[in-house]
Amino acid sequence: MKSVQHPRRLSGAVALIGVTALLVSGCTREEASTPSSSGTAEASPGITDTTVSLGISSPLSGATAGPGSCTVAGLDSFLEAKNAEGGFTFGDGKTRKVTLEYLDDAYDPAKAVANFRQLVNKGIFAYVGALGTPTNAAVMPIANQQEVPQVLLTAGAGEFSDDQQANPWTSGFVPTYTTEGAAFGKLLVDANQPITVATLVQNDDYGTGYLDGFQSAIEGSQVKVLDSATYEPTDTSVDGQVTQLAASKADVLLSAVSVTPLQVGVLTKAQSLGWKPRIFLPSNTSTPATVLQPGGAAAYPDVYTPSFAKTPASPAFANDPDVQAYNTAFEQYGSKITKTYTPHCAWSYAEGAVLGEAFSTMEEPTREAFMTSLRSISGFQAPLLLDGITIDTTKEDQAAVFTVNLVRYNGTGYEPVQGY
Amino acid sequence: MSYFVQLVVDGLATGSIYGALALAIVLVNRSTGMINFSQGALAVLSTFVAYAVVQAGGPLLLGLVVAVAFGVVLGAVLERLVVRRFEGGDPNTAVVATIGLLVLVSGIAGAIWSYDPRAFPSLFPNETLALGGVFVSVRSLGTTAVLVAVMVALQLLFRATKLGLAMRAVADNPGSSALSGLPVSRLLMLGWGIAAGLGAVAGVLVAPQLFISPTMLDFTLVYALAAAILGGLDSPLGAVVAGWFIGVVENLAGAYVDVIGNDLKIAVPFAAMIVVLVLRPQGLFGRRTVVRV
Amino acid sequence: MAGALVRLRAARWSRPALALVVAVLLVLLPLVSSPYVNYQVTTMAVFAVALLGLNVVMGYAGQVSLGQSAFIGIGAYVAGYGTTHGWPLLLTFLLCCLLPGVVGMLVALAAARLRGLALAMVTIALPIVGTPVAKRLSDVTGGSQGLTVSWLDPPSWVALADDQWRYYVVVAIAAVVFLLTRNLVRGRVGRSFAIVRDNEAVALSMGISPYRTKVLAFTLASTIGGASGFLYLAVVQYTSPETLSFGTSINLVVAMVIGGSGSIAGAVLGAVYYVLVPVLAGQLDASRTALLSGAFLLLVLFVLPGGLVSLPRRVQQLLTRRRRRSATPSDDPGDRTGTPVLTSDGRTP
Amino acid sequence: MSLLELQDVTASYGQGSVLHGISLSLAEHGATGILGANGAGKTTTLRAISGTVRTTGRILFDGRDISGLGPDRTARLGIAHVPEGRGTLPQLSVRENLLVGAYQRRDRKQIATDVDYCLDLFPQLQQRIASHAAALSGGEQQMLAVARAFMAKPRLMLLDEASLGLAPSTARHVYEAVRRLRRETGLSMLVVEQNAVLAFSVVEHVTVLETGRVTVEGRTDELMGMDSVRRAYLGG
Repeated sequence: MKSVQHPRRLSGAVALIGVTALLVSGCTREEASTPSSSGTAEASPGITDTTVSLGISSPLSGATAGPGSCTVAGLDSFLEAKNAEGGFTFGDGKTRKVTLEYLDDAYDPAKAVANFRQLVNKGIFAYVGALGTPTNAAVMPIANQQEVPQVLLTAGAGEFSDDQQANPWTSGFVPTYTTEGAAFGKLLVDANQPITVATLVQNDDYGTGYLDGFQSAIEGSQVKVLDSATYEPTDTSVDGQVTQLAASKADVLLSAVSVTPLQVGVLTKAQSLGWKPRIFLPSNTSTPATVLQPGGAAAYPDVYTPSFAKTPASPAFANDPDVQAYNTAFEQYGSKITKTYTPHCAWSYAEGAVLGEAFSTMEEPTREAFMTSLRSISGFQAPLLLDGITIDTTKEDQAAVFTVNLVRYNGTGYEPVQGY
Repeated sequence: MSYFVQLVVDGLATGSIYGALALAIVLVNRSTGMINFSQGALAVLSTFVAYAVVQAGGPLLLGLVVAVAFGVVLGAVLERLVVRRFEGGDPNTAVVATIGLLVLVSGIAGAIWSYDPRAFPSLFPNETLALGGVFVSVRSLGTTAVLVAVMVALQLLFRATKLGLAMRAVADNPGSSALSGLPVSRLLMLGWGIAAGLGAVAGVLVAPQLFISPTMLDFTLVYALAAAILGGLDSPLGAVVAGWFIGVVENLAGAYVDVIGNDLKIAVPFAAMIVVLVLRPQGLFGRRTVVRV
Repeated sequence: MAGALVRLRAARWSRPALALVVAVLLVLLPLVSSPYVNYQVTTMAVFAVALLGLNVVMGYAGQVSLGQSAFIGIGAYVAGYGTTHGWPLLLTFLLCCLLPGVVGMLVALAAARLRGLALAMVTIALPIVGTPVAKRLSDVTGGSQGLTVSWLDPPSWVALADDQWRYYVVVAIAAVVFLLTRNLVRGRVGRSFAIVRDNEAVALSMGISPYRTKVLAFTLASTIGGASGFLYLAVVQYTSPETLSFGTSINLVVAMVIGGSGSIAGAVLGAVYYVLVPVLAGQLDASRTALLSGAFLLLVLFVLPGGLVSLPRRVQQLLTRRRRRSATPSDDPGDRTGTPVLTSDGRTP
Repeated sequence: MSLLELQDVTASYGQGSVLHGISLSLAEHGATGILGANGAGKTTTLRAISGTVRTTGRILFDGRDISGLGPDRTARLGIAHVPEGRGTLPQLSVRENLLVGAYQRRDRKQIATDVDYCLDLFPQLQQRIASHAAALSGGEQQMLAVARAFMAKPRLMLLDEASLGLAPSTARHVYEAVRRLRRETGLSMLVVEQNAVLAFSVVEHVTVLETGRVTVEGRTDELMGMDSVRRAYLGG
């Protein structure tokens, strides 16, 4: 191996070039703001009389790129379809078209922060729908300090929704993991009989949130957790954990696994060991076509999952007008960003409608007005949400969607359940 | 007892996955003297080709054959067009070039097929055998059987054929090998080609369990590298045995040692690897090299 | 020949002037540029320090390390813990360097006898094992949700915005680390690194212990890595187990080689690459970033196998080649025996 | 017709030329030594012939112009280059090194016979037959390099500084074996050697190079009579 000899004067030249390049590309110190020509209040950055610009940073490459791409593709589908119809009607009587700037953070918090700052520098009005707990957690303090809306996040960690006093510029969209876990707990407690449970959860906020919700719901009841195991999202297989849990012979397996192949592995492995408990699956890995059928879920007595959105591919919804509109819009716009489906595609599509609802009551082109409108939606029936699930953003400690329906797998799709 | 055996069997099945990719790493190392970080990405791209064949209505076996052929050509072409530029230079640059290939090839697969994992058909029936209270899936048995067959074939290739000897010679010292009339550049292309073809076999074998996605083997690659190095980089047998060792040890530690638990079980094979390497730098099955100065 | 001499003399004359210009530019930059540009330049300073550390062990001492992200992570966690517990800033910084340094030294004591890939695997174990350990120690690290801090706000006596103040603090610390490291690698220690890298037998014959030299290189690298962890927290204001993931380590190795291995300027260029390429790829097509950055990486390596730092030399080489058509890729003339061992900056020891 | 003929050959590494128009010829079964100071171009001459350095001019081997062919092609034509600094494959065993040497041959039985011949030529290798080449001593490595070159059944062997770094007795031992090899097989050789006494033990012709040019050439006994040559290369 030979070393390369470098003239020392290079270091200076190099730094000079770098700095000059930045200066040329950089901006002046004045805050970039796009003033609106009219209006009583001074307009916030990113909004004019005819346009409003939104930004999102999600993982678009790497292991979480599947769901990450969907958070962009679904949202973009809704927004572009609406733009094609003419745009969004705002509370101040103007009609604006929405542009969505999206960037890839590869699930890296430092990149997410850089992306957020880049988007703000470009003059976005609000930061919406981003996926990922660590990435959004890193952005949250900056967004709140700069008073940029960081809203309707596709992240179920409680910290984005628990305390709107502390983080007034941040809000979650999807139900928190705790909400989902608690729904399962409640189902078992309501059965009013001794039930044993084994849990397999992801070793992070997702898993602990799920477990916390479940455990606080079953506290003091006849429901007992016999054994628990965790896994890392990077694991190749969870067979060992399933074997360990199967030894408990519990009645119910709560499998809070967010990785599709691993969830299929759980379903395949448990039955191959002759263990056929009732199965609880989280909402993000319970799609019949990609998880249940490959996993042979029909072998289990019951498979439950919390649900709040329609599955567009499900035959049960083939004639649903919302689903048809979604399919058309996704075909036209979203499919440029991703070709695979995760529930996040449907969720972020619905999230677009929630944004539209907030815009419709926003009387001034300011971020403050936007937050006020966004925080006062209640009883809104967003497209693709299941019947009975409505958006309510008025609760100070909840995500925009905070109820879930438990549904049961019937061999082809899901049907509502009454009890355990 | 059957619980213990079950954990061991599960560990062996997972270890076979590590071993499959480790074999490809060993093959490239033995035939070109390099470490190829893009090994997993090349395997994934080839597996996607098999996937495309199946999607188009072809049988999986045809898909496998097409994927292997694609892999061989892809490996050879990349060696000729990309890697050749970095051979004989700074080894770190060569390794970084293979990282560049990893990123690029994953990106291409992502652009064509997107990132969410898709189900992939298995060559073996989706059944489970019960052997005295221990359950083994036919798929794992099949995977392991193919793996062992490939391992034996590689061992024979390197130990008992002229081609294998020539590939090892080129990996050892290309300049000196040329002086004996070895067609060095063709052998290097062939080494990459065979390794990528083998990667395609590994990909098709493990895709039913891991689901196919551009990042399918990203984390497996770390285990596979560990297995390859623990086994002693130049030994196909070592790579497979080390893969099994890692799979089993991980499972047992996760299940029996509470302090370790499922989150830290990954530390156990790595700790074992460090101990082994410190005591035996050439790995479990590697041949000892004494360098005289 | 004469031309080269003139150039050399001019270079000698212009170096202090150039350094002065750069320094002035770096001081003035944050006053005129946007918070975003300041943030990005500050981030470059953070990763320049991380790459500098990696360069010490890989570029100068020739030992593969895939564990650098672990030291950034430890440094960032120590900084986070110190800040949330109200430790004095200086003490926090010193501990940020010390703790990763000790960890690095312990690992090196066990692993420095290994070479090449075996060494790579031992070092990759650090981020691989470090990630779950960081999650496990959630009382200190905040678990998988990470640690959010709010610190290094400008003191009341300076009329600077957050981004400007952090820029100055980070760039100043980075500059000091660079100066210290530069003096180190150009001195006796650097020469022993180069000798060990090029030929351990020669090192032994000169009374230099390759083992101790490698341990020293690893310790230095992890100490500098820890310092960059401190700076990382200052800039990002957040850290989580993702910071020390092995993907970060791999990306750092890539950036180091792209910048120019065994070169101080290379560390800076590598950091510029590390920060700017994702931005560029995002501008071109955010849903194809992997494809674009992979292609870009290979392109740069193809044109400049010696890294970005070799650009001027490469241009010169191409020009000469055009002039003399008979030139062939350089190779050592075999008739000469006993080539002298060169230090990293081209002088014989 | 001569086996090898160099006509006005030049060679260069990147910037500077090392050979400035060398011409020499070697008869079938002949052996020529190349003498000269450090940097005179001795090694480069051998490299030019085996194709490991780029050249101009004509290099005729057995009447065929081989200039521009790479080392693997010239090797297949029957030129075996034993490079300076022991051309072994360190990670391969002694036996494997010998078999790699015989890579282009198809005559299996004869290969086995030739391996035995090599081991008879260099009995030390017999005991180390399964060891990695890297584990051999310097002398053993040099012997292995010569043996490996011979395994190709070449028509011409290029031997470069075979005594370099060896103890005098070991070097003599290597050259005794080379002489025996020549005697018993009639192999043609070009020998580059600092130690002219050793070279003279094998060759019958000598070419002296100075800074990339041929200055003196002739039969060994003629050159022995020349004072300048004796002073420069034979120590008086």
